[in-house]
Amino acid sequence: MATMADFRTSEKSWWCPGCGDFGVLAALQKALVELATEPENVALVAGIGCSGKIGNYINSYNLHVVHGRSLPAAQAVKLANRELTVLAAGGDGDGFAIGMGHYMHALRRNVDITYVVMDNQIYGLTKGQTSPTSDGGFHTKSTPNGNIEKSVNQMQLAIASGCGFVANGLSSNQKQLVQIIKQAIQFPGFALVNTYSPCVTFNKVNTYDFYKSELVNVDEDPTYDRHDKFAAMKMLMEHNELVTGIIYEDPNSTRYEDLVKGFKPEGIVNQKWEVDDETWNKVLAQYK
Amino acid sequence: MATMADFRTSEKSWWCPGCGDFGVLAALQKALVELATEPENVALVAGIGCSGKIGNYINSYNLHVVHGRSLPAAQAVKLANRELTVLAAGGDGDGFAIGMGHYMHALRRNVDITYVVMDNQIYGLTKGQTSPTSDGGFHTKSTPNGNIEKSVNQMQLAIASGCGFVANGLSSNQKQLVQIIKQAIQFPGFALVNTYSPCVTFNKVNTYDFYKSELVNVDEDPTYDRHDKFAAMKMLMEHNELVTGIIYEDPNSTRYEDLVKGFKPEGIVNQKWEVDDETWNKVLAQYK
Amino acid sequence: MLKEVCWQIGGEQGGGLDSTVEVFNTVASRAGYYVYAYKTFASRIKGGHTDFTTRLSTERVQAPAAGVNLLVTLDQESIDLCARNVYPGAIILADEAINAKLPEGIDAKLLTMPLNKLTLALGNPLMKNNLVLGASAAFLGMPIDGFKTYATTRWGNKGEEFVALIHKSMQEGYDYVVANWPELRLEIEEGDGKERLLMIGNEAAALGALAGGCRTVFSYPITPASEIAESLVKIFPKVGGVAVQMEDELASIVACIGAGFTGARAMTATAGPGISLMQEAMGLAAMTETPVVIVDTQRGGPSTGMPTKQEQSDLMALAYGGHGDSPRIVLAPGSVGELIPMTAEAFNLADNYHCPVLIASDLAIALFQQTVEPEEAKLSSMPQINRGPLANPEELAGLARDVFQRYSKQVNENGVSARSLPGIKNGQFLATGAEHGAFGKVTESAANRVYMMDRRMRRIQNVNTEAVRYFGSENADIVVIGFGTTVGAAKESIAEIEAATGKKAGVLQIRLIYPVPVAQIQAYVKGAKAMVVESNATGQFSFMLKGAGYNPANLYSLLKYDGTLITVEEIRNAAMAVLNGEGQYFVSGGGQGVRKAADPTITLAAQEA
Amino acid sequence: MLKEVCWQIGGEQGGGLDSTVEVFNTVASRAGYYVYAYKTFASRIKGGHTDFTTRLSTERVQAPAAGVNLLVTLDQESIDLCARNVYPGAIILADEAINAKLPEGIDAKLLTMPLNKLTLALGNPLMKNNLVLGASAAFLGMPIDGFKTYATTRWGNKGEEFVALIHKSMQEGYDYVVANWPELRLEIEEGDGKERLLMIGNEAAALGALAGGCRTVFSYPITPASEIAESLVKIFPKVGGVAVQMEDELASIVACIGAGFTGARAMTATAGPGISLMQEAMGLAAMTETPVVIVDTQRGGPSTGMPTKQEQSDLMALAYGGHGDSPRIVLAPGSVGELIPMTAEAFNLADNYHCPVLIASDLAIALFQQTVEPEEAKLSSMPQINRGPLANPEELAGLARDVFQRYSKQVNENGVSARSLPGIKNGQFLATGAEHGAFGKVTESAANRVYMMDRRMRRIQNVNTEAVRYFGSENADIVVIGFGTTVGAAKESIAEIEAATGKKAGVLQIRLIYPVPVAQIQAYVKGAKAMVVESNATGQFSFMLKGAGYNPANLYSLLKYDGTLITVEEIRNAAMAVLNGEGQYFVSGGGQGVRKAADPTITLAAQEA
Ligand SMILES: Cc1ncc(C[n+]2csc(CCOP(=O)(O)OP(=O)(O)O)c2C)c(N)n1
Ligand SMILES: Cc1ncc(C[n+]2csc(CCOP(=O)(O)OP(=O)(O)O)c2C)c(N)n1
Ligand code: SF4
Ligand code: SF4
Ligand SMILES: [Mg+2]
Ligand SMILES: [Mg+2]
Repeated sequence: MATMADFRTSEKSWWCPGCGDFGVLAALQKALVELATEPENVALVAGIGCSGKIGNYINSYNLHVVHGRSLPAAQAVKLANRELTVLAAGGDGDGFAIGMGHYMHALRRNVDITYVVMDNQIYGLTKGQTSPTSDGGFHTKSTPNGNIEKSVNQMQLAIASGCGFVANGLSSNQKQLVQIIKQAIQFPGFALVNTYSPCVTFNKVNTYDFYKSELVNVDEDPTYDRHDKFAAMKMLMEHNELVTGIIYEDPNSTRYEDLVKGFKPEGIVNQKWEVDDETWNKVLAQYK
Repeated sequence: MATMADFRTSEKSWWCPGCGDFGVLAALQKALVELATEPENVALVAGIGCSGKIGNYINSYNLHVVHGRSLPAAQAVKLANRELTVLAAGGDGDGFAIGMGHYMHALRRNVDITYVVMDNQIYGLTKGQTSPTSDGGFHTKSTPNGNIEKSVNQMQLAIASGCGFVANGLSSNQKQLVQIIKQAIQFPGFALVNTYSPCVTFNKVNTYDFYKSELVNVDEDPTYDRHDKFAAMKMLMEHNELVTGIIYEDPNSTRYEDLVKGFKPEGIVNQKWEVDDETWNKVLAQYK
Repeated sequence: MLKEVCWQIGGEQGGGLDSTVEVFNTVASRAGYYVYAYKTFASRIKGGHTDFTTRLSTERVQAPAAGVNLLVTLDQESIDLCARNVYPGAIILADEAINAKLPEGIDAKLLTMPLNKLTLALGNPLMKNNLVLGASAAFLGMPIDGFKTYATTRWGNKGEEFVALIHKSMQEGYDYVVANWPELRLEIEEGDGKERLLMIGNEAAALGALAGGCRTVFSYPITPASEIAESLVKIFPKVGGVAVQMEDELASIVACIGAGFTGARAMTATAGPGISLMQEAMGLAAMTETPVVIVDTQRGGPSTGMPTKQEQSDLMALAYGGHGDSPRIVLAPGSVGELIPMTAEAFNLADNYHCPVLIASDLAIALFQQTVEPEEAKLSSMPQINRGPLANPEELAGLARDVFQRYSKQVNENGVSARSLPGIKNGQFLATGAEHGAFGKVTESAANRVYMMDRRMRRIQNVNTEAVRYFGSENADIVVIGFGTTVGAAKESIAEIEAATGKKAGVLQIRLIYPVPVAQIQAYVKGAKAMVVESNATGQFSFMLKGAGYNPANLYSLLKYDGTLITVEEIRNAAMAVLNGEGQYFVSGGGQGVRKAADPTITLAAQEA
Repeated sequence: MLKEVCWQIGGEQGGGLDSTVEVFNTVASRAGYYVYAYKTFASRIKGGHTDFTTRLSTERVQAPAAGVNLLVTLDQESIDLCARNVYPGAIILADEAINAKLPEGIDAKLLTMPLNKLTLALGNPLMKNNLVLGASAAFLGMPIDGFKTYATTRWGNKGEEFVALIHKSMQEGYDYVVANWPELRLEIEEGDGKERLLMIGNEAAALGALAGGCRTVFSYPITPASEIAESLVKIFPKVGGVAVQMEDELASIVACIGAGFTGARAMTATAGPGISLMQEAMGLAAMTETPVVIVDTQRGGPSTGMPTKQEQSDLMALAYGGHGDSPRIVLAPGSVGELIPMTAEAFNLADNYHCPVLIASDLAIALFQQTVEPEEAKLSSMPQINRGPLANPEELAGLARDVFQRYSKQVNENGVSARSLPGIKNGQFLATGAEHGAFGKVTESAANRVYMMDRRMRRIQNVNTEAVRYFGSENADIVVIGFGTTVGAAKESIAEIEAATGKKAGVLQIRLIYPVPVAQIQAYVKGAKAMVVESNATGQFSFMLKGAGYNPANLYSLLKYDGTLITVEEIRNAAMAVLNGEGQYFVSGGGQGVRKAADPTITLAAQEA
């Protein structure tokens, strides 16, 4: 069985010391170990950003795509090989600015992948511009007079789109995050794991301390029913998305893959692709 | 004052007889007349699709952009000239497939434009493929075995994104639709006017009759409070978006334009652009 | 008896003409005729003029006809628009109800038939089409039985009564013509009865994908590409594939890269606007060395352009459209039939060269039916699936992790090294669009950069494919260079050029658009005059040829960019002018014939110094 | 006394070196030196090696230095990486704490100074930088007062105490050097004290936009373009403009089209990935004849490529990247200073030619500081705002509706007709990316298509701008052709080439990349050997030149594509080789010098027949 070491690489990290992404990476590796996955059976598709560099630091099959497009690739990876544990990962800009359209459609398509967002409410790699999840009034290079746009509510959007697994973690709360990621991977369908993953270099407002004091933890609330969609939506609306834990889970999720007519359990890559004469001739017949 | 005739063009319509888009066009023209706007002060940005052809049939300044991108253009039109009545228009595919990212961001940016969607739950112009708003199980050329994706809930998404005006009309209910569009145009900020606009050629399920029998009209419900965000969300969730009327209105909306530092009431085009020496030298000073 | 006739029908769009034509073409094909069918249509669903033309012949035909023998018109607009294209003495059949008037100066017989009245009597508006089919069969001397048989199998499921009504309508149409115009016949020689296929290029591409092992398609609807995915979504349940309609083209191409990375053969199909949107991700495929196949059914550009009109103006975008230097392979079919094995081959090329392989189809190939010889569609004549350099799982299993180098310097003769696929133990690597070293990890080392850039670009200089195909006379005086739809007309023009000029002519079909096979072209053209025929405004392929070193002084050009198909006559006329030394650059179209033009290559005009 | 010195500092990224360098460069500029500054950095925020080099001179300098005189190193890695670039006998100053070792074979004096210790004593870790500045000033003979004055104005708001500490630190650094190495001096001649500007190209582009009447910017952050929007978002509140950070580049360009349609001057700024994403909409601007300005700060491609490295490989994408045939204008600046008026001019060109105007900047121009002469930045020397053909509102008011034709055949000498703007009565029209007639309404008429296509393409053949600029000897034997960052090195190479070969050399700067000014180039090159120097792997500009008809036999090429800047030495060496007849194509970089290469233009290799 694979260990943490098996999921690490020898690359020296390019992240700043203290960056939230370290914690997300560690939790992800831990979850994979605890689920007894093997590195060769994990495919991780990452976007562009500081967060997108995660593929350099995890020993798995890694695809580092262009900015904003991790989700279309990840869904296709899963369809091509259903035996893989497929993860998509990236930042708030990657996922909710340029990648927003793909996010919305992945949510409703429900291919069995897990999407781990490292939300630091800023653009890290391009050195500190306002991101779609930045708070109103936030001052950055691109909004020196304060952000005047409303921030994206990615978890409410997930619920409104019919996503069956909506969770939020905090990079520094490893225990909870590992649990969340494990359940997300096991969930049959598209699972959103948002994480608050502080950028210690450029975001001096949304810090570890900020999140620790602001986040409401539904995992610790015995009265909270994570199967109640309305309740989940209300919780997120009321707390301005500053909620952590597994916020919503649909007990009746059916994977996209299971709904494709004629689709085989082994997906695509493990099939023989040569067409037999009978099939070929049946197809040709309509052109005669 | 401009009349209906002033807003019409001599172009023969390319829409199929009976297409829902006729009704949307007529309601839009009527609303403009009733608001006493003049054709030269209206700018309409349309996407690509049957619906996107609307600009051929309305006498105003029309910009017919590439597929999915009416909203970025429309927002810019408004910023460039705040004196214009700015409309964006297009289909469900244009707005919620390829255009989804822009939709989500226009919602939260809150530039003072009105977005009229002609939702026929199908791709008309490309001859009948499943659209993001198509119902589950819907059979088309692209889903001959039935649609297996969840449909987009564009009104819930609008509310979750902080949009301050969310309404839905039916192409054949002119009276209500005219009212909705008028209020949307008067709303200070981004206003969503979704319309169900049946495609009589390719969608034999979501017909005029279907909508007439399925739609719940909140405008006729005296107990409904359109200022209650959570109620609006609940209403939409419970009725699977088959709700008509003004579903949500934020009484405290502030336009993006009003928040831009130093922005002038006349926008851009009506300014003199020559820089004076003082400003120029002040700017240059930082490079000395 | 005629070896060939051309039948045309005009009327209102969305009124069912397309299915009438489908019946006509299928019956003609089954009777053993070669069919080349094309149409005029607009970017709207119902209303507006449309016309369909079918050229049927006892020999292979692959270009628009020079004229029409039998024109069936259901409205006056169709007469106004189509009548000037008929052969002298042609028959124009019109519905009595439309009070048809023939424009002046047209040498044709205008016959009217009470189509509306007869339809009314038959009690079903759909029967008008069957009357038309019957009447057409009578004029052309095609046995009405073929039509009836087709109706029986096609609409059998709608009940005997319905089929009987169809048969009756067809017969009535047939009889009406026989009774009223017993002398007027355009009788075509009997078809050879051989079983051939009839399909559009988009269906051929789908077949090629099926044969080529493609089981994942990610695409977004667009004219004129949609039928590729629509065909595959019907075929795939038979073979366990999946065709996903994505949210846009950006998603489509990246999904293909995801599937390709995982080891599946993936394809997307689009037209110009989609190609523009895919530029960034094509670079990603090139950087990560991931196979991916893209079909571009070119249409009138730029932007939305003319979505229902023919054009070949995406070549520059296909070959060079993205930022940075990156390898691509661009193929172009010369006929519908050729597209089947070519599409299958595209997957082999992608797997062998680890870069995007694009197929430059065009609207006329994509959407217009052509006869396909059974040999062209034989499963056994399809290229065998060849996965290219792949790591050996057993070998890797025996190694430790971090030994396998995805971007190893140990490359094959094409400059490509083996890839591993997810699931293979010890094959893990990073595939990134950022510059990277042997294991795929990001590095900005200058020396590595030079190696990796050379590695990527070098591979496409040795693409092993049939880059060109030559037809016609050896040692020609003029070689017509074409690709895509123009190839058919070019081939038919050879005899005409030779007849008209007494000089020798040949056609060089370009199957590999990029990398430009300059040396191969030079070898075929030798001392001849080379005339590039293309459907675009700036002579994109000529530009590519010159950029690749071809001598501009010896390059002649015929362009057409009005949305209509290049004809045999236009190529012949341009060739004659070239051979006569009348000029170097010619254009045609827009209602005018072939005419001299300035060099279409865009450069800044010389200025005063 | 030296006319020029080169100062370099190496250390860890994100450790504040950038602000140290900013102080150094600004003080140098204020002292009246010409500055050319450049850096090595990676696509990461903190950690990893970075180095900054500043060439300061009493004469204009615009290229990387041939060596370094004073290298300050804060870690051993910097010594390892940078020491081999020093001039013989150079000074290398290292922190005592790092136990510095000089690699073998390097002729330099390694001096150590207890930077850490002194910093500790000063009680503020930021003071290390000031110690370094003081020490550097001492070695270079720059008066320490300039540094102190700067500190006073810059950090005055942080309190007197803080400023005093900075002054103290600077002085300590200075004194340490004077006390310990009284003899070691690299004294540079005194600066002329003239007030000049120092800025990066992105700031220059922002200034140009301001002067050019641009008041709307829609963009998305990307290296190395972000500073353009970041500068304007700070400037705009002063003039009532708006800079919106959009959700992506697709939105950015379409927003610019929306603003342009409305009559505002709009700009977006991006790098390669964004350019790829903007291809579709550039066609929309061309079709609708809407002005729009796009700045591309080229970086290493394709895909994510090398985001922090120099390259000039987007030319093909900029000129030809979209589907279909469409007009564009591509400009390239030769220096930071030139970018100010060029950006302003871009808006005039866009308004006059009604098509996208692109500026091909590159990473080194975009991000590296250069001295700008006050004359280059004088408001009065900026191009006057010229709105191009606009409908007259009074005239239109007097007409009825449906009279004004936006796409009228009444065009000016450039082939452009007047546009109306929203708000103007009777000027209403449809601007669509679909083919359209005079009023903008959609039509698929063949004759109209030909007219409209010709109309659009023709305009760019007469772009009225200074397409090329020539420097150096008349009747040169070799003309070095360059654009962007390479122009600086090329210009400095003239004297070296002439000195080394005794032949005459000139530089032809290409300011208009597309449409390719072939005739102008030919007129300047005459019988000389033309050597194109470009930072890409396939010789994109050479390809464009050849495609546009330039004789390939007379075209020589020097390419560099390892991410580093082309140097004077490389150009000189390649020019010598060309003049010696040693070859036609050369590459450099990747740790190797100039070497012969095969023709970089991608073509299919000749195959057996
Ligand atoms: C098409 C494109 N546009 C822009 C960029 C530049 N870019 C790189 S990362 C990034 C955003 C980073 O923010 P986020 O996704 O939040 O990641 P973080 O660095 O904060 O982890 C941007 C805009 C790009 N690489 N590609
Ligand atoms: C980039 C791009 N992709 C695809 C298309 C093809 N296309 C034209 S309209 C359309 C969708 C039409 O559906 P919708 O937006 O719902 O409009 P409707 O026709 O139903 O009114 C598509 C996919 C295009 N024009 N551009
Ligand atoms: S800049 Fe921010 S997000 Fe990026 S590595 Fe540093 S701390 Fe993390
Ligand atoms: S196809 Fe449908 S949406 Fe398009 S015009 Fe016809 S009815 Fe309307
Ligand atoms: Mg972020
Ligand atoms: Mg629709």
